[in-house]
Amino acid sequence: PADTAEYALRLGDDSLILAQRLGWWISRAPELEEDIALSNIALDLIGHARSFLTYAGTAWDKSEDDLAYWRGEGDYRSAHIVEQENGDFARTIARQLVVSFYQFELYTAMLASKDETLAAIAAKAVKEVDYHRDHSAQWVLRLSLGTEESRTRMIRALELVWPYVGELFQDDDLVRSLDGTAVLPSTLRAAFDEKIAAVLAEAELQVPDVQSAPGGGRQGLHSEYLGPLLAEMQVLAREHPGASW
Amino acid sequence: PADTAEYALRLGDDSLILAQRLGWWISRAPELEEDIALSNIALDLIGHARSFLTYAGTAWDKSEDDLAYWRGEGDYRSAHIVEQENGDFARTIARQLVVSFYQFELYTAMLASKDETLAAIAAKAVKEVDYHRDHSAQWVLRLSLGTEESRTRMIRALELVWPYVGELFQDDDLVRSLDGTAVLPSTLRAAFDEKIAAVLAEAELQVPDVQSAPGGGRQGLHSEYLGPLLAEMQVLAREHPGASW
Amino acid sequence: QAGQAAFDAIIAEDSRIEPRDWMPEGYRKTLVRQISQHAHSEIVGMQPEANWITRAPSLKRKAILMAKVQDEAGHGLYLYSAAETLGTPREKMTEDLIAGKARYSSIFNYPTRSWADMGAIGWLVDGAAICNQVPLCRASYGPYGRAMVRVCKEESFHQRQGFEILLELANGTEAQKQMAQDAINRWYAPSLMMFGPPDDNSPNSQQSMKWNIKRFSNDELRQRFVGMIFEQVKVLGLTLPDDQIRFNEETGKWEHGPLDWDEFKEVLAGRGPCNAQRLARRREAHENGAWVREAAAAYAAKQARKTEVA
Amino acid sequence: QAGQAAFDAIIAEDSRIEPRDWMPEGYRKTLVRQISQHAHSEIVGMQPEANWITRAPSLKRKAILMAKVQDEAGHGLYLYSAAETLGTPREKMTEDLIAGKARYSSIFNYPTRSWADMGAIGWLVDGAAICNQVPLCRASYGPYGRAMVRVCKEESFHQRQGFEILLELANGTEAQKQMAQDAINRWYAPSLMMFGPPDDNSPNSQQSMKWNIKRFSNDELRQRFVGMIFEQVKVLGLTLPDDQIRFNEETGKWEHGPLDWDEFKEVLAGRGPCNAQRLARRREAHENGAWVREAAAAYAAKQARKTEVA
Repeated sequence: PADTAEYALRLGDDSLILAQRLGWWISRAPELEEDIALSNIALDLIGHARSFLTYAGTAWDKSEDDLAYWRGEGDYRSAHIVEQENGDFARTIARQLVVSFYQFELYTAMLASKDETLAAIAAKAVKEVDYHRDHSAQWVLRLSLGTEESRTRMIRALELVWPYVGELFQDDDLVRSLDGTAVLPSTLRAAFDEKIAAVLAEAELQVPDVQSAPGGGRQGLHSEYLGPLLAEMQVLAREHPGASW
Repeated sequence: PADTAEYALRLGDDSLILAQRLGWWISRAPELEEDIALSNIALDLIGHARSFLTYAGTAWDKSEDDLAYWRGEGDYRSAHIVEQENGDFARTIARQLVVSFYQFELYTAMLASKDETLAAIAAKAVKEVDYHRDHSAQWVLRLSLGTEESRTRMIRALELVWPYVGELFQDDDLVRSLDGTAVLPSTLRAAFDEKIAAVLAEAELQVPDVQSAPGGGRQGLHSEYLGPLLAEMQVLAREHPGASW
Repeated sequence: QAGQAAFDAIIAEDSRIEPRDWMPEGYRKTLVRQISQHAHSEIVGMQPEANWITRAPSLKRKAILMAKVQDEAGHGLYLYSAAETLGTPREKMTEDLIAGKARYSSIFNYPTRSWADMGAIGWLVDGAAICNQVPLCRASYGPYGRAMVRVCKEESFHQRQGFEILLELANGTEAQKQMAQDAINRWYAPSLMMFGPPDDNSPNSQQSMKWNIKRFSNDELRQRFVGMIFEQVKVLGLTLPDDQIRFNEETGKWEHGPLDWDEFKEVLAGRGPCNAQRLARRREAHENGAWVREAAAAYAAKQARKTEVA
Repeated sequence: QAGQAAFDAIIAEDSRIEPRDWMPEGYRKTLVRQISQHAHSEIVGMQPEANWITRAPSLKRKAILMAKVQDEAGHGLYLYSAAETLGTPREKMTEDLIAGKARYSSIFNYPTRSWADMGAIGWLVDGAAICNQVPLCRASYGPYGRAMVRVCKEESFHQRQGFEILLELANGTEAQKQMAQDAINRWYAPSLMMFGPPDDNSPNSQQSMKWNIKRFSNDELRQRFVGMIFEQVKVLGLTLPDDQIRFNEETGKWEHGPLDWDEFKEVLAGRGPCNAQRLARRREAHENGAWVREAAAAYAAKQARKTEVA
């Protein structure tokens, strides 16, 4: 039904927008191994996005591409954190740390969804996201314990990303109404906090002491970064309405 | 006639694309005075672009906005140098140095155009571009003779920009056919070289020893940077066909 | 002492204090805080509008928007200069801003979601600013008052341009009209809150009024503003998201619906939609520009040495 | 001496030289130059395609394109490893590339002007690469031959995907069809020139063939390629921009029209449309990543010390 589709949109949009951000790094990473690692993650995320959007589209008779290319900013349901700019490598890693630890808890919980499609997508995604967790955690260690410069950058990066963590764990009427189908974001917070705390402790870092931004992405209220991102992502498809590729 | 309009498009597109690039700096400049200076220059350039595009449009019954927002990449006539990314402040200044010294010679010569509209636009533009010359030359001095870091950056910036200088001075059939109306770009090169040499000499810099790129912008063959720039510039206008603003 | 007496006399005759005049420490501090906060607001306030420069939907609007954001940089400059006459260097004020120690107007912590926001900001935010600032042209501190004269002149120009943007949208396609109404819905309440907390909850206002810095209370200004936009929105054929606005014949004042001061406090406390982003961007621009400012300073020093030698 | 004799024997029986075997200095140098040039080509070759990742017109195509560019990074890695077995560290090769001292395939100095270029590059550029590289799977130097086996397998996958992109466009709207034809028109001649100068003007080829590195001459490979694409373009319902392609029954070879070798030389000399851009981007990525690589190295060293102590 449409409610489940709306929920699937949120999941798909997070992955799609983050993949779009990560795509920029390919050919620009600090070393070849990272060109490969970041494109791997981006590819996994595109895969998840396609599954979720395809599923969402069944409710409205729309294809994954209809949803990806023909929705305006206000119809996107991504969280602000995935919309954030890449910044330097540390900032990309900080963003990745948050999102992959969040998604790991999310998909783990979703394995028990009574919606079989969601559970099946989660089953595949959770394994991949587990690797993403490892990738970002390893880099947090390297950067925070590497050189003085990298540590300074890592600390700064976490501060810049942290205001957007809270939104990921906000419940609303939609998820509450999808009892047993959707995962209540608030229920993931404790496990997220605990595991993140462990990574940060090993990296000799503190959880950043910064204020939260209120979010709003799930209701179509986005950061100022999403508009230009969509302009670039959708430009070619929109120049050729009805074309197939 | 259409030939003169086509020529005016080239002039307008150079200014428009460069203004679009400079617009990014507003609110991000190294100091408030530069937010103001760079937006001044961008405003002048938008003004020139509007005059040239309005004039060009009379040949095809199109408005300045029809031309700015509804032409695709292949119909743009800008030179590659104005399409180049902003990079750091030094690179923006290096690009500005080249374009403003080129435009100064161009508009000076255009004062004698037998096309009265072009001559009139040039008469206004040349005074403003003279200020742009001064602004960029002053910064080249400050950066090259300032600190070691700024000098290194300035040298690198000039190297990055210089491959795109040659295209500005290429003649082609269109300008040759517009005898007395258009300015033959090749005739401007000597004066450009001489004045640039003087600036660089005062800055204790060499003319960069780098290879030229072949250009092609006047024929609609653009750098890889133009597509994404237009995607962002045109996105809103294209979402509302026929709307007025 | 003599300084205090002279100061009091100037205030009493509603005349102007100049930089070299003696002034109480509290007066100086209040002014530095207020003027630098105003300057910071201009600077941070460039960001929400700069967000649409690259996407402005016509060349004319692009030029107008660039010019407007440029004016804000200019206002920032005058105001920093005015504050500097009180002994605090611009660099110090900038560093306080970057470090998150200084305030700027909370309104700029909201995002600009659509092009119509360029209109709503001009009409409502600049409109509210003008209501606030026109009386400041008569502020007792000379450099501040004079800076405000110039600022106000440009702001009223901006307000008209903002109104024009909305008027064009309101008379445009259905989508444009909706865009305009949506922007007004979002900016209405925050613009009313720009006048600060209700009078019964605004502890510093009294002293500022005694010093002839502030001339009207927060609520007085807010009411005046509501009356103004209530009339203007009719011209647009749009509505304000507040069905309790009315002119109270008895009190002779405009009234409006309740405002969500809890949200205001959230934003003020740093938890608005764009607080983190605005500060990060300002800090990034400042840090990325450090090498440029250093180069300019080094060059100027070398030139000065040359001139000395010659 | 014994080493030379053993080397000659291995070459004579068309068997493989391995890293620890003795080899002539010229052989080693030729291989390092060729392999590192090939590795650089993979790395620089990521850029023209990466240009369309953010704008890919469907999610499926976006994923395929990302995976392809990723494969190229992978190829670069195997090839650098193969070259490292000859005693030149990857860092040195990278630095030569960044400094503009090392070559990469000239084809990547052309811009990707439209989405159809993703098809044309796959079909023509990867197609030409495969023709060049399949014989290299039998190259006398073991690590190189083995790396090429893996590379070729993935390349033929890429070529098929490129062809599919063009097929989809060729069967699409008029605008898509034109886009595809335009891309073929632009990439045809440069892809033919990927095989290198005509045989009568290719001085190093002879020695490489004696060493069993190269197996066929430039012209032989080019002719084979032309024959291949001449047949394939018919499936697309598009044309090659060369009306002189024909199979010569007498010689048993494919023929094609003249190529503009002057343009080729211009690009080779650094005056192609994107030479400056490609190198600048690679250098920028390398320099911007320096602090990350340093951090990783410092961290690894600390970890190693910890392990020692424990």
